[in-house]
Amino acid sequence: MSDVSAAVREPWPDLTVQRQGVGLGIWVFLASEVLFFGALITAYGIYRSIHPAAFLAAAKHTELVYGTINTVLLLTSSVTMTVALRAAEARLRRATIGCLAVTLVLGVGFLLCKGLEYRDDLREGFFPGAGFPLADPPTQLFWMLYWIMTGIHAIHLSAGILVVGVVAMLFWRRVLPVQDSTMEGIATYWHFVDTVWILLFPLLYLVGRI
Amino acid sequence: MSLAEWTTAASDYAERIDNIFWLLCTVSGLILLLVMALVITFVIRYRRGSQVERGELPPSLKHEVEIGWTAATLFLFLFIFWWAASAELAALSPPRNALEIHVVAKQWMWRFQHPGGAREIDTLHVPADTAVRLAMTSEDVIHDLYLPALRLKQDILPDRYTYLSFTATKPGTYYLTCAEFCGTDHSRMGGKFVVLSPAEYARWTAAQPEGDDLAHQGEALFRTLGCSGCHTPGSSVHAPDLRGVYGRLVHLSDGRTVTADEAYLRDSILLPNKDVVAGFSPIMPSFKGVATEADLVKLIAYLKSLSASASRQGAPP
Amino acid sequence: MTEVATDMTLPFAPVEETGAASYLDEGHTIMSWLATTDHKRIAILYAVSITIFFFIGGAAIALVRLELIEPHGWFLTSDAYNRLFTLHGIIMVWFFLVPSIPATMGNFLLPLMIGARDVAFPRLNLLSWYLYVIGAAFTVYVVIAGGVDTGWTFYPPLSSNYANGQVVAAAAGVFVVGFSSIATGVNFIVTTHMLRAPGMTWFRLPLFCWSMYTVSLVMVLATPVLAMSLLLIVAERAFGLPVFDAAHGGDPVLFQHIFWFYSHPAVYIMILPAMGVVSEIFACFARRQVFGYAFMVYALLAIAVIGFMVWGHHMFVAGQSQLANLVFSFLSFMVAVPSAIKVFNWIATMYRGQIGFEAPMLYALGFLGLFTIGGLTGLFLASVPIDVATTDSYFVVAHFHTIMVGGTVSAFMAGIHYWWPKVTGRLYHEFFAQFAAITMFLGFNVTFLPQFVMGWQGMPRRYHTYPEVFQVWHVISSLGAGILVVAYTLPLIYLGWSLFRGERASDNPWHATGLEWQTPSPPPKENFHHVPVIDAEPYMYHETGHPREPGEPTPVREQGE
Amino acid sequence: MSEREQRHRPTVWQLAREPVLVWAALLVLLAISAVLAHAPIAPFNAAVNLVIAGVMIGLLAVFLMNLRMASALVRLVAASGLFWLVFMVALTFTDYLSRP
Repeated sequence: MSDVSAAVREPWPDLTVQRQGVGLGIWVFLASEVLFFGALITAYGIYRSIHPAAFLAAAKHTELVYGTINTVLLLTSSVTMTVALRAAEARLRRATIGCLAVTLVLGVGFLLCKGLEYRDDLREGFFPGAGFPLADPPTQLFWMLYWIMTGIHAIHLSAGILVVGVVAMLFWRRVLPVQDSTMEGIATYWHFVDTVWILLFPLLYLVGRI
Repeated sequence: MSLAEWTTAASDYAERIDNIFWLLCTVSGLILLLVMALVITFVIRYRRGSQVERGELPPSLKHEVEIGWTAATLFLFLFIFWWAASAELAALSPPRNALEIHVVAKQWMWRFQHPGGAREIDTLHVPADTAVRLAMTSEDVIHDLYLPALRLKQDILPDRYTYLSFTATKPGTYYLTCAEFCGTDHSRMGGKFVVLSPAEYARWTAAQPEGDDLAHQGEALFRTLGCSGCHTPGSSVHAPDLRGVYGRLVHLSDGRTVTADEAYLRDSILLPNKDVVAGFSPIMPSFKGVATEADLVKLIAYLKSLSASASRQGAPP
Repeated sequence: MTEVATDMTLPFAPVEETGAASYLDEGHTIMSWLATTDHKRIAILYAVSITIFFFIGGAAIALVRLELIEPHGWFLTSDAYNRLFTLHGIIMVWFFLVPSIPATMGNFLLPLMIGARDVAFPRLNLLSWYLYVIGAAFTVYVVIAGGVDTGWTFYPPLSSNYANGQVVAAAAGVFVVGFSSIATGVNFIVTTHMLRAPGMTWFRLPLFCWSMYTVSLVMVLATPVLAMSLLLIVAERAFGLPVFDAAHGGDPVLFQHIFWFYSHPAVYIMILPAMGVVSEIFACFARRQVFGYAFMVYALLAIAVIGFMVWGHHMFVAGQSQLANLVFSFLSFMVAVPSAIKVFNWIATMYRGQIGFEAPMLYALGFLGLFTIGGLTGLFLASVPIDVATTDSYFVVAHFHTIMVGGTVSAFMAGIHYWWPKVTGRLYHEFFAQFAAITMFLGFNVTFLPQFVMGWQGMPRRYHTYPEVFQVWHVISSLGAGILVVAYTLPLIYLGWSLFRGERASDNPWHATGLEWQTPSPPPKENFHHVPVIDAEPYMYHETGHPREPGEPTPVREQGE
Repeated sequence: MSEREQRHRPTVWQLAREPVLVWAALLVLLAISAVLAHAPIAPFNAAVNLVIAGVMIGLLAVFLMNLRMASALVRLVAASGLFWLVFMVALTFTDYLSRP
């Protein structure tokens, strides 16, 4: 049990209070992230209310297949992250590391799929600017929001993948005990990135399909 | 250049705003005096070491005092809000037949176009005692037409019309300037705001260099830009008839109905697919980059003259 | 500094200077400062950085005030003038005012006041300071590379398409420093919730801790929206995405909505800590309990929550609809009520007290007067027609400077002087401090009262050249700015002097009742030799219940034994 | 690790049972929203999609993010983010919906 005492850090009396502290801290940070994406959602809502027709026309050209695959990938990664967290609480070191690895693979898969989708979009010229295929100017607003929303989400996911990778490495090298409080933080952050995608999916992919 | 150009209240609205301002000054002055008087007396009376009674206040009194000034502040603020909001609502509904002057703000100068065709740079002449409505747009960044004598200002946005309506009462020469930071020469974007008596205004308009009025210039543009090719009754192309369209309710293809005001006409010229009229296909090309701000003002003036003449003759729209 | 009148003896004699190692003795190398996770050292790192930036921002506006003595300017081009006032805005708002009290006094005192050994996440605390330094580096680059001429508000399309200054670098700097205040906010919220000493219930927290908690709520929930608005500006300017481009059907007013959703709560981020500091000082120097402690706490919470719903009063003339104008005007009147309640409670705290006139109290009295003027002129600007007449004029400039300089900077100075003995273990020279406080109060009024007058007459803000009619007011205002320069450099001198030559301070020179005064000054690294237990209300300055005879000592119940 | 604790520790598959159930529910909801997006219920498409997305987020938050067992404080913090978002969206729309 010696490695447990190594996990307790400075101001905290013991590990359970420390885990609650990290839990509260990550949730307060996620409240700020909700508003960070919230500003984008507000912009999307306002522009869609001003140019409803243009948004429907523009959204037809997003690739639903890629979007659906990505959503499935992220949902699965959320489930494997949950199993990793519960395994960590039950001190199953190998299971935790295994589930973290699967989560990483799914995350990287999402990024690859996203990259392919971006390549197709760019090939068809759907980046707002000179060679935009659709004539009606407000359609470029939808695609502007598409690139910014998915771009920022991808950055958040990449940051998540980096952190999960480092933490999994620390677990593997036994630098950190598995039931350390960081597990609480990265799991909650990962789920948040997934909830953002669950919200972005209908806004960007399920618009104007009829 | 005298202070009067800034501070005289040149319209009834401005005088009402001055009254509200001085009311607020007195109310705030009283509260400030109350605060300073209390602080000074307490600081002197209860300074350290002064021999004066310092017993504890009964807790119930403390509670009542607290509730008391909370409620008093709440009702005072509600009153001030109601007083100010009612002045604002009164000035809200501009009269229907106001004199329409088009304002185009450009980085660091103003261009005014009167319906009679007169054009001015950095100076605005308006007739006294007549309702005036400024339809303003910007060609680049956000500007703000500020008329200190009327206590009015309104931001001017690119690709959108914002309005400023007033009825000046005191003839005289006042100041107009830009009040939204717009770049290097933001502070040099000022000019004269001249209020003339109606007779003088008529004489001034007549004395302007002979250029026919906006509507006729608009009619010429209507032909040269090719609008007449589709929008006249005799044309082979199936396009909405524009006679009498200004101010009318228009049913759009996606089920919405909008009133055809200046913004609708302008958008339909620059972004034709935004509000396609019901029963028509979106085949109209966009005139963005073809029709300049000045052209748009003339075309819209022409379309409004069509609806004026149509309603006069009672011709079916 | 003369010791507080001796008749205020306290039953437990302060622990004599036992030479125990204080946090300052924990290490003297550079790395012991740059890699510290001690909240007290990080507070001092912040104090040094924000003082540097306060004087950079001050220098920028000193040049502007000199330039404005002549109606058509005399040594600056219009472009230089625009870049200077933009620099003044960016530095003062984000690099001085927002971190001024939370990052310095909050960092140092919050753990001490709630009886904790450190903040919840010490390493996150150090990261917060490094984020501030990175943001500051961007801003210094912007200054060197020619500045930015969009105003601190970055309105598009000027900031995105027409400005030719370093907009992207400035936006990046503010973006990074925003995350510094989010980190501080997260830290304070978790610390206040989870690390309070036994017995320290929520309603025994000193009001300074309440102000740190409420300001952290606002920092955490408002700053990300600023980060997004700046990110969208960079997306439009650097990547050509038509975010607010009206030609593509976008709307510049949407940026203003997102920007002001942060920037009005930002002014509450600046004033809430000032209210916390001032509540502590009125209680201590009037030797009275804070009048209506519960109402003061509810007022802080109300300001933090309603503060998010009023941003539209910055946009009455920006093209907003009339209905939105009236809705935001009504909500702005509602948010003014808690502030008024606090002013009345501060005055009532002084009633029947033993009022001393040391420097902190002079600054606090200055705060009270100027905050009242600032609040009342806020009512003018909350009513739509008066705002339409005076927005973007010097009336608005005077209003927000009265709250920020008259309010927050006065409270910052009051706090610096009040906790100086605790932080440094030294006493400052009282006469010079009182002189500086009075000079600052006079300098402030001479600078900003003329601006109210010319603001109502119509003088627009951000003007390099102006009609000669307003020259008399500008000259007086520039004279006042000169007095303020003197008033701001005086503390540097006598506080710096006290660091080396000042008298040694006892644990509780002001005989205050806060937990931070129950530990040696400067405090040891682990703050308390033994974890304190709290069983009394805060501010037990005068015994409630029976009226006390004048001169009778203030019996304060034993704490911490 | 004492013997008694060793035996009682659950295996990974037992731990994974509930999350996999939630996973299945999420996939079903995803399928429904994708199908409904093509259904000719013109004005309600957006609303239906958002409702389903809300249900999915709720499922994920309660079960996978352990909000069910979290303290009241954490639940309050989780809700506060959304609560402030409603301020922003609602008040911004009062401007845009009432523009002439």
